[in-house]
Amino acid sequence: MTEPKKDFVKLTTDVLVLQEIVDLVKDNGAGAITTFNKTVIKLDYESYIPMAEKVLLTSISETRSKWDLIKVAVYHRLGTVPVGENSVIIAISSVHREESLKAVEWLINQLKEKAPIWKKEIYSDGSVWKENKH
Amino acid sequence: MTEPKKDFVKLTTDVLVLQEIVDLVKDNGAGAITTFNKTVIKLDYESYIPMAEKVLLTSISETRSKWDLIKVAVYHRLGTVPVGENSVIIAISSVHREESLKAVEWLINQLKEKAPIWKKEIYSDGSVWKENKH
Amino acid sequence: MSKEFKVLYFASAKDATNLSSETISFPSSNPSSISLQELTQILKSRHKKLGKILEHSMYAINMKYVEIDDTSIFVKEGDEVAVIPPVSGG
Amino acid sequence: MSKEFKVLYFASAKDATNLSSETISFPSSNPSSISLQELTQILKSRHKKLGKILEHSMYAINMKYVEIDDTSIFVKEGDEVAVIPPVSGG
Repeated sequence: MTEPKKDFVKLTTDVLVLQEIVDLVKDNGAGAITTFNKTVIKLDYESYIPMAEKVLLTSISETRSKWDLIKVAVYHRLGTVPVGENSVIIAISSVHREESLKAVEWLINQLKEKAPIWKKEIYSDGSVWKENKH
Repeated sequence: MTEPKKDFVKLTTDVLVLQEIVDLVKDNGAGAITTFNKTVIKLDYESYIPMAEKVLLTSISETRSKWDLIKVAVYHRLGTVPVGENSVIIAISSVHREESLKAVEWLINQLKEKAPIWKKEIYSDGSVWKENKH
Repeated sequence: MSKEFKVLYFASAKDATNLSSETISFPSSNPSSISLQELTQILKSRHKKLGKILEHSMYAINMKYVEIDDTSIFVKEGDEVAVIPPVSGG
Repeated sequence: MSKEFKVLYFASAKDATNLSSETISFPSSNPSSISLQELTQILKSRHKKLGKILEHSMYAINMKYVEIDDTSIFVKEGDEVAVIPPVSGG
């Protein structure tokens, strides 16, 4: 028997659908699911994809060391994201609500601080690379 | 011009669909949406519905006094909720992520403490009304 | 017609009384207003099994919570009183 | 064939170099290993506009972050070095 997959990390140019990502973390034992998603004005994202996957899996592992979680999914969209669409979705399931609530907040902060992902805002007079404030 | 509706409270025997509730709180100005949902083993819920609506609207108003939020939705299912279905969904949108993340956690705790809603667990040897721990 | 108030029962209080609600007339001694202590006595005398539940419940009067031993609160004609056992939503 | 390492450029570093990546040979003075200080000098001499960006960037060597002024770290043959400007995911 193989262990069911519990951590899901994806960097993709596909549209991110909240329900699909919630479905990844659903579990018979999971009473609580917390999600966070960000929608954007038109933005361009790029990433050092293999390193971002590694960094995010490490961040998930650190998150799991702090709270008792069942399943964790982190999806980040890349390329041009049209107005109103999701740039990032995090979904975490846990037995107790406090854990997924705290863990989602911590993990989105980890992602913003550590994952090698960059966004470029597109203005009529040119583009500018953004920097996350710590 | 009428002000667009910003607070959504519903106590219903209908199935709760996460995406529909997220759609309620979507907004052009909302960069961040946090949701919390709870799935159950088979449970029966009942409520003093008009008072629960009033208590939840008051809790939303208190939540808004603590954080700068755009839209807030609190849906609670009543009657028999089958295994794996959602009993409660909260979705909050905000400009900045910290606000919806903190507000969802606070509001689910307010709901559990104050809303006149009761759940009954159904065992083979009888039923028992539950009590939320504070 | 005598003056009345309404009482709603939920969860374990509903099970104990076998009622969702009932309308109760004010006693002749206090024909238009009773304290919460009197209310508790009236409810206990009507429903044997309710006493134990009331020890851990609150009242809501017209959808506003009041502590069951609050001596400053009175039930008046037309009020809607609810027996609120410990809540367990979510 | 001389020994080489690979450099990846992202975001503002990509714009400044007009490159996503390039392969660089070790200098004859240090044919198999260079310090990060030497790396920075090499990159600056190849790309005029990169100097300012490197002031606020980190390196990642084989997908592991290192501070750009860490004197204990050396780039070796076959390493993949990335220039990581301040990140802005989310």
